[in-house]
Formats: sequence, structure tokens, C-alpha cells
Amino acid sequence: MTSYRLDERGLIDRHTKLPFTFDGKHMTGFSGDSLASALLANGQQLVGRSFKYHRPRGILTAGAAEPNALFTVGRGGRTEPNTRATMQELYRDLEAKSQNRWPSLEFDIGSLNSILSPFLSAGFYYKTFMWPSALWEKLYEPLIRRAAGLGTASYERDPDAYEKCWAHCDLLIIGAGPAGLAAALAAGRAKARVIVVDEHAAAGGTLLWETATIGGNLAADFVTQTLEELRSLRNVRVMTRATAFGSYDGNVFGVLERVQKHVPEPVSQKPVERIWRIATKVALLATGTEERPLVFGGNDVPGVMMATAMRAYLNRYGVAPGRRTAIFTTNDSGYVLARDLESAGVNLVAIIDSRAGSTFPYGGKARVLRGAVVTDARGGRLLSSIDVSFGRRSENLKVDSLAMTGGFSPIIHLACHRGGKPRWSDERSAFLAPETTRGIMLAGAADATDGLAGCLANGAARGAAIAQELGFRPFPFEPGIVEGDVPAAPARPLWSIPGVKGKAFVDFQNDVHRKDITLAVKEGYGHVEHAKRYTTNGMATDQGKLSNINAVGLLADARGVAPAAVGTTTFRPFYTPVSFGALTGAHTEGHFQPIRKSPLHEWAKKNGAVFVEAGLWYRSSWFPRRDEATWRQSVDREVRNVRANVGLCDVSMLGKIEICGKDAAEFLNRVYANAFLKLPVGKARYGLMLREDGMIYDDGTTSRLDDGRFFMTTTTAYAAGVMNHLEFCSQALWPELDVRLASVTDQWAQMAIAGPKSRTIVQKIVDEEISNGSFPFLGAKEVSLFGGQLRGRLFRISFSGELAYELAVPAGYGESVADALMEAGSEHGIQPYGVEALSVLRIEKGHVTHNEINGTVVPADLGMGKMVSATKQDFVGKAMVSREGLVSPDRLRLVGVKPVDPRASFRSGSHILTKGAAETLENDQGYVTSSAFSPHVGSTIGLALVRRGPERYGEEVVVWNGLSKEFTPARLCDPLFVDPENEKLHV
Amino acid sequence: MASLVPCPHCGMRPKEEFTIKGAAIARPGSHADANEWMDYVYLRNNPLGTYDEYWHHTSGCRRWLVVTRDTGTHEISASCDVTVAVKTGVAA
Amino acid sequence: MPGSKALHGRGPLRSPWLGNCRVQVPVTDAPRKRRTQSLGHYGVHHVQGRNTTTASNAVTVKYIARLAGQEMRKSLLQRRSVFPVDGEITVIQKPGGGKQVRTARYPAETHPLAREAAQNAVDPVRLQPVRRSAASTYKQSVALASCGGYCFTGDFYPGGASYALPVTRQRPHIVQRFSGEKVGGPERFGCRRVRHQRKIFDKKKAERLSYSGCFERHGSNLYVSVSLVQGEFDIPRYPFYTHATKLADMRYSALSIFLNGLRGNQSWKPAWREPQPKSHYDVIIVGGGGHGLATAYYLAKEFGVTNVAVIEKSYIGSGNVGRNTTIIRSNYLLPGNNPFYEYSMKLWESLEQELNFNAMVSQRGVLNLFHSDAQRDAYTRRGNAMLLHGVDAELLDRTAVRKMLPFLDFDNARFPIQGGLLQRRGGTVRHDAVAWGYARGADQRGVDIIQNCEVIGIRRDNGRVTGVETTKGFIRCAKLGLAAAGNSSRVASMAGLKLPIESHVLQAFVSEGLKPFIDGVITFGAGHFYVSQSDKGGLVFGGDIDGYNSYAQRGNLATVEHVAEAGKAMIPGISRVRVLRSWGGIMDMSMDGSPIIDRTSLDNLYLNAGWCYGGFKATPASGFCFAHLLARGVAHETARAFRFDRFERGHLLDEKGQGAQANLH
Amino acid sequence: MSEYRVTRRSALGSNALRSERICISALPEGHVIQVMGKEGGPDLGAFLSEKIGGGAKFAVRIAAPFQWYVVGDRALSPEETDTMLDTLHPHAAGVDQSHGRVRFQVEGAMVERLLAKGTGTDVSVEAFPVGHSTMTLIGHIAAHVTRVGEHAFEIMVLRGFAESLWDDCARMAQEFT
Repeated sequence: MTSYRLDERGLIDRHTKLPFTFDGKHMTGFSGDSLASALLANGQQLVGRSFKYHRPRGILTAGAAEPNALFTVGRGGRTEPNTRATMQELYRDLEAKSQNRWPSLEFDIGSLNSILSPFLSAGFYYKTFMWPSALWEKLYEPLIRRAAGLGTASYERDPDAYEKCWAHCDLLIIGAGPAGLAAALAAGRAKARVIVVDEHAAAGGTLLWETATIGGNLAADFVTQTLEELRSLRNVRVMTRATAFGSYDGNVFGVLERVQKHVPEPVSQKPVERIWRIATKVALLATGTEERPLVFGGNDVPGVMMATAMRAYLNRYGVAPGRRTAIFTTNDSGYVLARDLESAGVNLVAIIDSRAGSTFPYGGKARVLRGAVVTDARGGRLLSSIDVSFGRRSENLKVDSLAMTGGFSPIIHLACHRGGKPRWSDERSAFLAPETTRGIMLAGAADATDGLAGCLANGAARGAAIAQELGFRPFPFEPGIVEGDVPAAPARPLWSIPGVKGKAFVDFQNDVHRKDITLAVKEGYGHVEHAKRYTTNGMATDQGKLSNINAVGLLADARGVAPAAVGTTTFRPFYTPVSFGALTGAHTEGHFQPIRKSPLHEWAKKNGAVFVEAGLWYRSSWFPRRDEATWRQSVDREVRNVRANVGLCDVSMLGKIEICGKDAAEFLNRVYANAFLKLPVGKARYGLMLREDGMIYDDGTTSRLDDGRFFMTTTTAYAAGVMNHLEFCSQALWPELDVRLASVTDQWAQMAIAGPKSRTIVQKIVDEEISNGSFPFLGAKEVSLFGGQLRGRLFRISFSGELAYELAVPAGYGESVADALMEAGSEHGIQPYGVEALSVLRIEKGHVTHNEINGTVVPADLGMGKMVSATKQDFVGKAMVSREGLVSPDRLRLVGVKPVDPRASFRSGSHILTKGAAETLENDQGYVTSSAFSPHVGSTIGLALVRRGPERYGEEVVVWNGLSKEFTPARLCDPLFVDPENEKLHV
Repeated sequence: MASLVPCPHCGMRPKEEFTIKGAAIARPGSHADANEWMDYVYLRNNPLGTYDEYWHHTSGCRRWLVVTRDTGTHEISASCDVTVAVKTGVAA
Repeated sequence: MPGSKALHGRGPLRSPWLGNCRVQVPVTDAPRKRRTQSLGHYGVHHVQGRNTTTASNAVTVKYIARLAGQEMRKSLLQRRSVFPVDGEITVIQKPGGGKQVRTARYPAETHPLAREAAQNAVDPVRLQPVRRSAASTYKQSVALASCGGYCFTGDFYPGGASYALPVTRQRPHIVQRFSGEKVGGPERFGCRRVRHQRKIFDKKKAERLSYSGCFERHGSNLYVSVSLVQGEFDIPRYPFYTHATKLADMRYSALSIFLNGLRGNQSWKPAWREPQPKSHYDVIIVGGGGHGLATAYYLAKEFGVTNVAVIEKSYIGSGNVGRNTTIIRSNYLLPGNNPFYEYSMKLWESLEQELNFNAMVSQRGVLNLFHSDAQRDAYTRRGNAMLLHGVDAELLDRTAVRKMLPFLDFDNARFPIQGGLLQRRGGTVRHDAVAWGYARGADQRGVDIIQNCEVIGIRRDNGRVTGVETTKGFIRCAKLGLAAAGNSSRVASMAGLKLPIESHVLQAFVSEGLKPFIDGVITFGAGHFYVSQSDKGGLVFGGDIDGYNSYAQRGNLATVEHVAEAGKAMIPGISRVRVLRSWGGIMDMSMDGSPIIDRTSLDNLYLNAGWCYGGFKATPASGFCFAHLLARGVAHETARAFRFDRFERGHLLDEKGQGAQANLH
Repeated sequence: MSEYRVTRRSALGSNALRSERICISALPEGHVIQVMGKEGGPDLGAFLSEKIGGGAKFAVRIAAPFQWYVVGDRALSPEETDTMLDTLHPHAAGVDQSHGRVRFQVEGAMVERLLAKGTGTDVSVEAFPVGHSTMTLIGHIAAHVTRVGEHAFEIMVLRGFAESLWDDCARMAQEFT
């Protein structure tokens, strides 16, 4: 354990100590540390075990691409597996645990896999575990599942809040490094609406560890000044800890803001994470570059680190990587690190430069080996030495830390999320952003610009140009002279290092090594997508940020083609993983969907209703009384009471649509299958609405209030759909008709008053006379209530088959009117009833609901064939309803069904089999759509759709429910169980 | 598109405010034959490229729109009220 | 490199069972034609190479043979260092002996017989012919081989004509077909006796044929792959199976992994060839996805049609088979669908052994949650329909669900869970492996898989398809099968067809890797969400389609959020799990939510499309039934309802009852 | 039962949530008239404002093309409503939605930030000036939003959803209270 904290250097606050634990070990870091830097400062270089071979792993990067240092942070409902230590800010008492090791990080049994590695080659599992087949689920797979995976998630509920937010801007800048900040200033000063997002805790990007000066200022000071100015501009918003994770259509970017992931205890008023959907005119990707690892043996041994990461730890966090360091470089950037290491007093042993002809004027003390490569790194839990090969010679150097840099690839993910294909650049041996992606531009290093000065200038120019393009007056911005920068020219690629002996990793997290890639090619999986899927390269949590480019290079080598011909796998969201919580926002648990409440909700509540979810509504199911032990007792009572006395039911949730205009009648005539043109004013009519394919869509009653005004009711479930459909019909199909539609569902509280005594009660509050003569069945009219205090609408329609009314009153008065009805009816035995009783009542009358109208029935199936107008020229569904298959006599048609033994029962969803027939699907005769216990009949009754049903009344069948092993002998019958002549309706 | 849909009445709106019905094709007249109806109800051109689709601004102005969109790139090139589309023959 | 040579057809023929045969007779056109005729339905597999020394006319036929008799088994066991015998061995009495068929299951290593056999070398392994498929009219598999020495013998009955090869040592035996393989559906095989086939011994022809071959074991079947190369060539002077590594190349097993591992994994061979297209095929399948590859595989294996090409515009498996949520189930409601999906499930259950490719078929159960009485009724109806067809189904109540999955939201849910419909046999399969397994199996049977070859036109003549224009040139075919999933409409339009299909994008997602979190597949009933956990540890999940026509293979953030909301509503503990990646597939959404496997108005153009987002689970049956249709011209019994004209005639297969709006299914 | 006095229950009561930076308060359940003009007909905005909106500021809002809401804090008697609806004839059809729509007001310095948590509509004052109104989704609930001041919006929502949307807004406001 050789890494250590320097006494000075870095942007950390050495006065604020933050204690934390790692695998139970107590450690201390400083404010400003990342978890990774704090661990390194504590000499903790072994941080994890790899996925397959359980090899010891150390911190490789200082950013979002970290494949190794993934920890489980937090506890209980705040347990967060796979947290990247490099992105996690240190906070007081942070608890981090390493993953995928047992029993401990130091001694991991799983590391035996390393010995077996010859037999665990890429895709080995496709070739084995096939015998015997029964053992797969029982033995092999559970073992594999247990061995795989990274961290352990908690099943506990998350105590913290999340939310989502929209933002709109002219220019979204992603990345607040040199190019991003310069662009922000240029565009911000021009008064464009600018949003800058950066995934790190602090804006600045590479400037935070840059040793060059800008306009004579330290880079870090330049950042501070720039941010100050940006914050002073009202039209600019800078968001840190905000990762742009996806680019979507319409130039909308998904951004994850980590609001409270850096605090010990989140406050409840704020979300811990927030998703932003940012709609922007132009997005500027100033996302910088990703440094490429080099694929030599043991490149995963703790102590080996990306060169830029080493520089970041050194300069930003004041952490030295070890006591004896070497640098393996393919480009000039290695020398910059060398300079910084030496200035920090770190013992730099050697610079291994793969370029024989490198002429970098290095003035430091370390040995420089040109034209040399590291073939193997040695060591177990910590790097001990490296084998360096140069020319024909090789040498073993004792080092405890090694920086590697294989060059830099622009980070272009977001430019490719919308399907753009990256372009290969031979010059940079990297993929560059697609030529054109609408609304997206790149700046700085992401745009293949070299050097700090170049990036600043490029960013400023881009910002100004975009602002001008968008119609703003550009405002010049000169970043100042840069001194001390070493622009690293593009590296010559070094895909395959000759002479490698050990495992050379390409995808660190998924343990894909060089041989896996060549094996994939050998086995025919040489296409870049096949190789990815076969070897799992690039499928780790870093999504191939570090591995893809090397894999492409190695594939190209193995296939003997150019990397351009290999291409790359598709860049897809998310750039970095996003939590379910953030994506969910506030719509969780009880708030998953909004709640819709009836105006009679409180009335039902005070009458003791048990509620049930019905779509977004809560409906009253039944109204239990104290002496009732089961719901059935309550429902039976409610049903009996409706048939004997009177009941009151809340039907406010029915969809209600007002249809106005002089062509309203013609319109209805076209949307319903039955005739509506001649419906008289003051009358209601049951209507069947078909889909264009001839199936029934919805049903309901529609009343004519006056010549050009109708009031339609729909079922609760289809209310919204019917409204959309009617709007489609009026706007798209028949715009020539003068029709206007208004949804008035919420305007009216509607109650059904059903039962032989309903008239008496309703008459008590209705001012007008409503005798059978003056207001017969299917009457519909506006009424005055309570001596003119209120106006309502009264309909004499019945779902229960009893004498019944539906009364609609303005919603705000609903509860008061219902109270009045209860009071008026108390002497007549009025009781509230819920949807359960409503359902029993309607089944007894053979009335259908969406249990029967399930999208596959035509009117004739329900015995309503005659309703379909033969004379109307056109209506929705007319053309298709007469297709051969829909008029076949063999169709399932509505019947009633009753058990032979009244004590027996059956359930909806049971199937109907001919008595004595074998229990096969071929013999299936239909199914029970609705069933209930009917107090009136004294047994369970049901409605069923049965093949040739109405021809089979009286036939004994088996109601077959294999799921509950109930096979009930029953008889098919007329679905009208109560009052078959409908006499009660007309009293 | 589809993250944001331009409504000719309301401006750019998120996709979730809309309901999508499918191909914007004209309904056959009442005397059309079975083939025409089959075509209208069931058969679709389903091209890769420009496509006219019925979108309903359900949580907005509740107008039906004809949205002209590229099914390969998702880019919207036009969006107009269905009555305008019917008049100008876009959806015919 | 050795690899690239093989890939480009230089060097020795790479067909695995051709070993390192060197063909010495150059090919000319005239004799090829004649031979094609003489070999009937098998056609001639023209292997074209750049090097004339490797050009040949090779007939590739695959046989299934069966061990007969005790000594044969012993002999096989004795060679277990080369035969990965570790499972089930079927003992079949010799004909004329007893009539019993029995199966013994034991791991070879532990059974006393194995140890005994290892010490006693017994004389020749005798391979017995079996009839492959009782339903098949193609007498493809009535072949005979003996390999005690160095030769096979065999009978070919292609399309009625028969040829025999020289029998060297052993006389042929005809044995009965073992009934162990359950294919399911209405095509349940009984124990049938294969009729003794009439043999025509055409010595003159036979002597001109040479052959090579290898063994493959699939379950209780011993497969003999025979390649016949016309003309003279070197046959290895030793039994090919003494080359352990060579065998291991061809057969996948723990042993082959072990042996290859010892050799530094240098000897693995490509899983499939990369042939150039021939000028003509009996059948061309457009679409190298799961369905297309499975179709080709079953065409070759079950129906004896091997002169087949699968044409794929990108890489195989680049479509929906490589971008789904890997769920398999057969919990369908309608009688037109249910038997088909159950047939598919049966095929899944024996797939890996059949393909010798571990696709990780994992039957950890599929549970559909319900949250309302109406949903419970609908699931009751569906579950009962399943049971009536012999499909397993259980209706769990809330308590049972809670016991099984305590981590679901039972306490604060907006739509409380009331129960669920469970199919224990449902589960997941490693999706890519399905494409690869079928590809490898098809390739081994002579199917040409032609990647990076896009169909750009369909040439027609007089109401018939004559071939396809591709980016690699025009290819003639006798029959054309379209299995292009989301691109079906585009391909069909090249033949002037308009389909009842819209292409829609469906997104799917995977989370970061986690230690075991969810065992089976769970679907949410109060929103669009379904989830399972892959063997690698990622939660694989999805929701509803985005809703608009798209060919873009990518979706929108709104849908992502919608899915996540439902996910957290179902499993609150998922909140801090991070979603790693999202992707999109193009769904061929049909207008009633069910597929089409049927002929089209063009005589020899066949369509397999309209899978909506349920295509993955259907892969094996879809391939089988499409192959059935292509080979025989009539629909397979389980796919009879998938007719093209059902829309016109009103015989819709609408599981959801949503009607003619593609995005609602 | 003419002696029975009917009473009106308001959907949100007199709820209010007040803090320095944000304030949410229920508005009186007065009247809301949905006015549906003829497609392609004249803009009735000025006419409505004068004739039935009584010239009050923000009384007339655009609901959809050729549709308007006329809103006011005072509840109307059935007769007054009739008169109003009659006035519309023959220019437009009117539907009384006084009970079907519930209004509340959100105001304060953070009001734009609050609304941005719910709606994808750009609510910055440049894009959404005072007096502008639109129908949009706030979270999962559709609502009619009108800017009634630089830092004040009125939200009108279906009665059944009123409580739910109120709760959502209150949660969104938590950060600012």
C-alpha cells in the first residue's frame, strides 16, 4: 500500500477532515476528496475483484469510466450498489463496501477462477452445462447467477425523494471544461439562454488539474473567475453534478442531477436526484476525451492507472500514486505527467515511450526508454514490477505504480445516440462524431482539438458562432494566453503489444482479455457486434468507455482489416447508469398514478363505503354494516334492498359528453350502430358504438336535451377513449358536420336511484311531476330541485331492471343532494349500494359490461344484432361488421348459465365444456364472462359467451375451472334471470 | 420528434401529451367496396421515410393533427390540424 | 492467419465434417448438373472457392443414428475420451430381438458400465438408422452407417430415389424410432416402427462416392454427419474420431472446453461459414434473425431441404432476436395461438441438446400480476385455456404472491396486487445464443448464411418469384420466405404486397449487474413493465411500445420514464438500482396482434411476420412451422390460424381485443 | 323537500400553502363557461370578454382553437348561466363547467421552477407572457394554465383530479418552502 497524500497541492480542504469507512476499516479524507482519492490517500489501492476471475483490482480512472472501483454505498433503503468511487464525493461517515468477493477483498475464494481461466474462455458457457438438461435450473444456473453480478441491491423501500424537471434553452453545453466554459461565456455574453451541465462536483474539467496558466492565472483561478461571471448572467445556468445521459429526438437531452448524493443525510424537502429533460435549440458537446488503456499483461494489477487519472489525483487531490512510479506512454502527454510527478517529489523510475522516434524535450531525472513497451505488469494485490521490452532486450523494473496512456478518444456518445454513425479517423486512431447530427455540435477535445489553448479558442468560437446563428449579437471573448501547456499530438495506436505473457485486459470489469477477442474472431464472431455479445466486451457498467476502442483495434488486427472496416458498436443511452428512482421521479407508490375522486366520494365515505380502484377512480364497492362478517352478506343485502325497496348508487364516473351543434343528431347516427336521427327531445336511448372493424367499442345511453344538444354517457373505463374517438370522427372524418363536443364528466354528480320505491323518493326532491305517465321509461329531462334551488338532469333509465332514475346535479352539490335523498328515503328503506351489488343486479338482467364487450364481440353475439341499422347509409363499423367470420353461426354468443345444483358455484373466467367431452382446448365451447351469487335466483348465476349459445338453452354443460379444480355441472339458459318481460321497468 | 411534437395550436409539446392513432389515411366513402375497406382498416404502407400519422393532442388542445414524420430519423417535417389536412388533401 | 483463410474460402474446405479432405477433381458445369439430378432433393452443395484445388461438389447430409445393443453402448463409452458421453444413453434392442425400448440415464463417469467399458474395447460401433420425424414425408434419415472400420454405409432416399453406398463390414440394421423426443402439440410422436426401406444398390454410382463424417451426440441420439464429396480425394487413413481436438471443434461440451483449454484455445473453429451466395437455392429466407435462422435449420433438419440460403442485410441476430427481453412463455388465451406457443415452448425445452449450444433456456417461471377483479377474471380465463391445452398454469392469490415475491409493493401501492397467473415453465433464454445456435445448426446442415447482403428487389415473373436482387447480386430461388420482422413491410413491398402491419419501436433495458435479486419473470398488471434478471446479473426489463411508426431502433425518454415508474411501483427496492442501457427494436405490429405464417398472393412467396413484440418466444415454433409451410406447402397444425386472409374474412386473432390499431396490441 | 337547503362542497376547500418564495391557494369556485365556436369561425375573444366576461382581466382564456373559457370568481345562478349561454347564440355553443373545473393559483418567485417540474411547456415569461394560457400536462394530469402575473399562474383542472394535482404541486413546492 504505497499511495499516499501529499502535504500540499490540490483543491482539497486539508482543514476539514471527513471520517469514512471502507469494508469496515476507518479512514479519513478531506473535504473536496472523491471516495477514490480518499482511498488512495489512505494507501488503499486494492479496491475490488473482477467479475469472472476475481482478480484484485485497483482504481484505474478518476472519472465516469471507472470499471473497477465500484462499491456498495449506504445502508438499508439507501443501499446503493455499484457506485463508482471516482464519481462519489466523500462525505462524513460515508460507508463503502467492496463487492463481488467472498469472504473478503484480500482473500477471495472466487479468485480460484483465475486458475481455471483456460477453460473459462469467451462464450464457454454456450458450449457446456447442457447435460443433463434438468440440472441447468437446479445447479449450473444458480451457481452462475451467484458468481455473476456485482453489488447486492436492497429490497427495502427508498426513503428519499426524486423528481423530474423540464428546462428550455438556446444552447445546452455539456461539459464545463475549458471548451465548455469558453463557449458558455461567449454565448452567455451574447444573451443566449445557456445551460451548462457538468457531471463532476465542480466545474472546470481538466482545468482542475491543469498546471498551465491562462492569461497569467492559474487554471483553477480561471475556472473560478469564469464561473463567477457566468453566475452573474441571468440567462446562464451552470449545473454541476449533472450528467447528460442521453440525447433524444427533438434535441431533448436527459440530464441526471445528483442533488444530495454528496451529503451524509439528505433533507426530505429536496430530491436526492433529479432528472432534467432539457429541450435546446443547439447542444454543444464539450465532453473532452477518454484516455485509452494499453493492453499488456497484468494491466489490471492494482497500481496500474490511467495517466490522466494519475495526474488528476496528483494535482487535484494531492495524492501520490506510489513510491516508485513508471509511465508507459504512446504520446507526449506522458511527459507532462512526468513533470508533475517529479515536481511533487514522486520518485519516477522510468518513462517507457512506445515511439522509437520520440523527440520530446524531457528534462527530468527519470530514465526514458524509447521504442519500448511494457509487456507485463507483475504483482498480486499490488504492482511489484514491470517487464519492459525494448528492441531485443527486456528488463524488469521494480515499481509500485504505473501510469499508462494509449492516446485519447473524443467522447462522442451523445452525438451518436440518435442514430448517427461515428467516423473513423486514421489520424487520431479514434472515432469522431458523425458529420451532421441536427442540433448538435462539438467543441474542444471532443471535437478533436489539441491543447488547452486550442480548446479554449475553439470553445469560444463555437459559443459565439452558435449565438450568432440563433440571432444573438455575438460578444467577443478572448480567453487569454496559455502558457505551460503541452498539446499531445495524436498517439499512434498500439493495439497489440508483442511479447505479452500474462492476461492483457481489454474490458476490465467484464474480464475480457486479448485472447477472448481473438478467440471470438476464430470462432466466427468477428463482427464487432458479435464479438461484443460473445465476449461481453463493452457490456460492463462503463459501457465500453475504456474497452471499445482497444477491442476494435484488436478485432481489426485479428481480422486483418482496418479499424474503420470493423466499425464500432452502437452508442446508446445511457452515457452513465441512471437510477430507477430518478427516472421515476415523484410518481411513486401511492402517487404512481393520479387519483380521481367522485364528487360523491365523501358521501360514500361517510356511509361506510369500501373503495376499489376503477381506472384512476375510486369507486364504492359495497357498504358494510356492523353485523356483516363478509362482503357477500353486504352485497346480498344491497341487492335485495334494491329489488325490494330502493338503493342509491354513485355513477358519477360514467363518462359524460355533451354534443352540441345542428348536426349533432346526424353525427350520433354515424357514430352509433343503431339509429339516433329521430330520437325525440326528452328521450334517452341505449346506443351501441362499434369500432371500424365491426366489433363493439362501447355502449351507453344518450339523451336528447333539445334539438341540437345531446347528453351521452359512456362506460367508466372507456370514457376517455370515446371522447378521443368522437373528436376524431368530428374533426377528421366528418369536419363538414356542425358538431361540438364537451366532456362534462366532472361537471355532474350522478346517482342512480333504483328500486320499486325510487319514484316516491325522487319525487320528494324533484319539483316537476314524474309519474309514469308524465315521465315514462327512457324519459330524460332537465328538472328543478328543492323548490328551485338547483337544476339537475333526470333520466329514467335502469341498469338494475327495477324502476329507476339517474339524477345528475352540479358536482359541488352532489353530496348535499345525495344526503337529501338518503334522508328522503330513510322511511322507505333506502340504502347505498356499490359496484358489487350493481354488478349482481345487471347480471341478473343479462345486461352487458366490458366483461362481455371485450373487443372481440359484435352486436349479434350479444343478441343485439337487430340493433345494427340495415338502412343507415354509413356508420362506423358498418362495412366490416358483416364479414364472414363475424356473422358465422359458430361464434360465441351470450347466454346465461346456472349451476345444476344451486349450492354449487363457479367463477368468471371458467370455460364451458360440453357435458362428457374430453377436457381439451378443441372441445372448448366458450367461457363465463361474469358471475355472481344472485339472492333472487338463490344460486350463482353467470353470463357466458358460448358457441351457438342461444340455440343451446337448457343444455347441461360443465363449467370448467382447472385453476381452482372446480368443475361445475351447469345449464345454459336465457340471460334474463329476473323479470324476463321487463315489466318492472315500466311501472 | 416524439420527445417534442409541434402542435400547430400549442407549440412544442412533450410526446406524452399526445395519443397516436396511426396512418393518416382517408376513410372510404359509404359506397366503397370491400377491398377499399380492407385497405383502410387493415393494410398499411408502413414506409421507411416520410409518413403521415394521426396524433391527438389529448392533454392539450384536444385537436387531431396530421403529423408528417420520417420513420427512419423521427424528424417531423410538418404538423397541421386535421381539418386543414383534410382540406388540403394531406390526409386524403 | 488461419482464420481469415477459412473465412474467405481459401485453403482446405472448412466444413467441419469434411475434415481436411483435399479434393482433386476440378469442377465443371456439365457433370454438376447431372449429379444434381442424380442426387435428387438433397441438391448439390456447391462449394465455390477461389482456389481451384478446393472446388468441389459436395453433398452434405446429416444423419441421426442410434446406438443399438449393449456392446455398442459399451463401445461408445469406451471412447468417451472423444465422445462426450455424460448423459442419457438409450438402449435399443436389435431388430428381431426384443421389442422393448428403454432409456437409461446415468452420467458416464459414475456408471459401472462406463468403467467397465473403459477397460474392454469392444468391436465396431454400429450405427443404426432412424426415421427422424414421424410427420415427415421426406425419408431423409433412413440411413445406415457403420464405423467400426473406417467407412460408413448408408441409404439415401431422396425424393423416392435410393442409392446405397458400399457396405464394408457390417450389415445394416433397421431399428425403431425411439419415442423419447417429445415435440409436443398435435405432433406428438409415438413409438413407431420405421418401415424397412427398399434399397436400390447402385454399385456403379456408389463407388464413385467417397465420404467422410463425424459423430455428434444430441441427447439419446447419435448423429453421424456425412459429407459426400464427389470424386476422389484423400480419406484420412485413420478413424477421424481419434482426433480428439477435431471432434471437440465440432461438438461443444465440457470436455471439448477442457481439451481446448489445455491447448490454449487455439483449435476452435468458426461456428458457421461465411459462404458466397450460390446462383440458385431451393429456398431463400430473407432475414437472418431468430425466425429466419430457425426456419433454415428446421428446413434442413426436419424437412430435408438443405439447399437453402439465409440472407441477412447486417450481421445475423442484428434484429429483434438480439434486442429483446429474452422471455419465453406459452400463456396464451386463444385457441389459434395457444397450441402454437406451447409447441414453441416444447421446442425450447429440448433446444439446447438439439442444437448442442447452451442458449441458457431457463424455466424459472413467468408471473403475470393482476390488480383488479376484471384482470383476475381475464387471467382465470386465460389460465384455464392453458390448462385445457395441457399447458401449466396456476392462479396465485395475493398471499401466495407475497410469499413468493415478498419484495413487491404490497403495502403502499396505488393499485394493490391481488394475485397472479403463474406459468412455471416460462422463463428466459440467452437471446443471442438462439440466433447463434440455430445458425450453427443450419450451417452444419449445409445452409448458406449470407451476412451483409441486403435484399434490394424481388424479381417476379408471371405471378411467381424468380429470385432476389441483393447487394451481392441476383440469386435465384424456387421458393422465397420472408422473415424480416420489423422490415417485413419494406421487403414485401418489393414484391408489390401491402401488409396489415406497422413497424413500431419497442425499447428494452438492462440494469447494472446485481447479485441475484429477482428469480423469475414478473409482469406488472397496473402499468407497462416486465422484468427478469439475466445470468450475468443485470435486470432485463421493458414496457410498452413508444407508439409511433419507426424504423429507428431507438426510442424516447418519455417511454423510459414511463417504464421506470411502473417498475418502481411494482418493486420499491429497485429505486437505487441503476439502469445501464436502453435500446430499441422494430416490432412488426400486426393489426390484430397475432402473426402471419402463410402463403401470399404470389405463388412461391411465403410470409412470416406480424410478431408484434412476442416474436422471441415464438422463434422455434415459428421456424418449424414456416419450414413446414415452405417444404410442404401447407400450414403446420399449430399455425393454421395465422392466415393472411383472416383480416378480410373476419377470423381475427385478437388476444387483447383492441381491434385494428397496430399500436394498441 | 323544498325546506332542505342544498350546500355546495368545494373541491379544494380553502386550502393554501404559503411561503416566501412560493404560494399555492385555491380560488373561489365561481363560474367556468366553456365556449365552443364554429370551426373556422371568428375569434370570439373580444366579444366574450365584453359580453359575458364583463370585461374582467383574464376572464376569457383560449381553451383550444375556437374554444374559450370564460371564468369568474362569482358563482352564477341557473338563470344567470342561461342568460350567458343565450348570449352566445348563434356564435357559439356554451357549456357550463363551473363545477367540472377547479381553479387554484400558484405564485411566487419560484413559480416557474415549480411548474417546470410538471410541464414540458416552456413557462419562461418570454415564451409564456402574462395573459397567455394553454392546456398542458402537469405530471400526469392535464390542466389549463394561465399566466396571470409575472410570478403567478392560475391552474384549472378537472374536478376529479383537483386534489391529486394540488398534492402534486404541494410536493413540487416543498423545496421552496
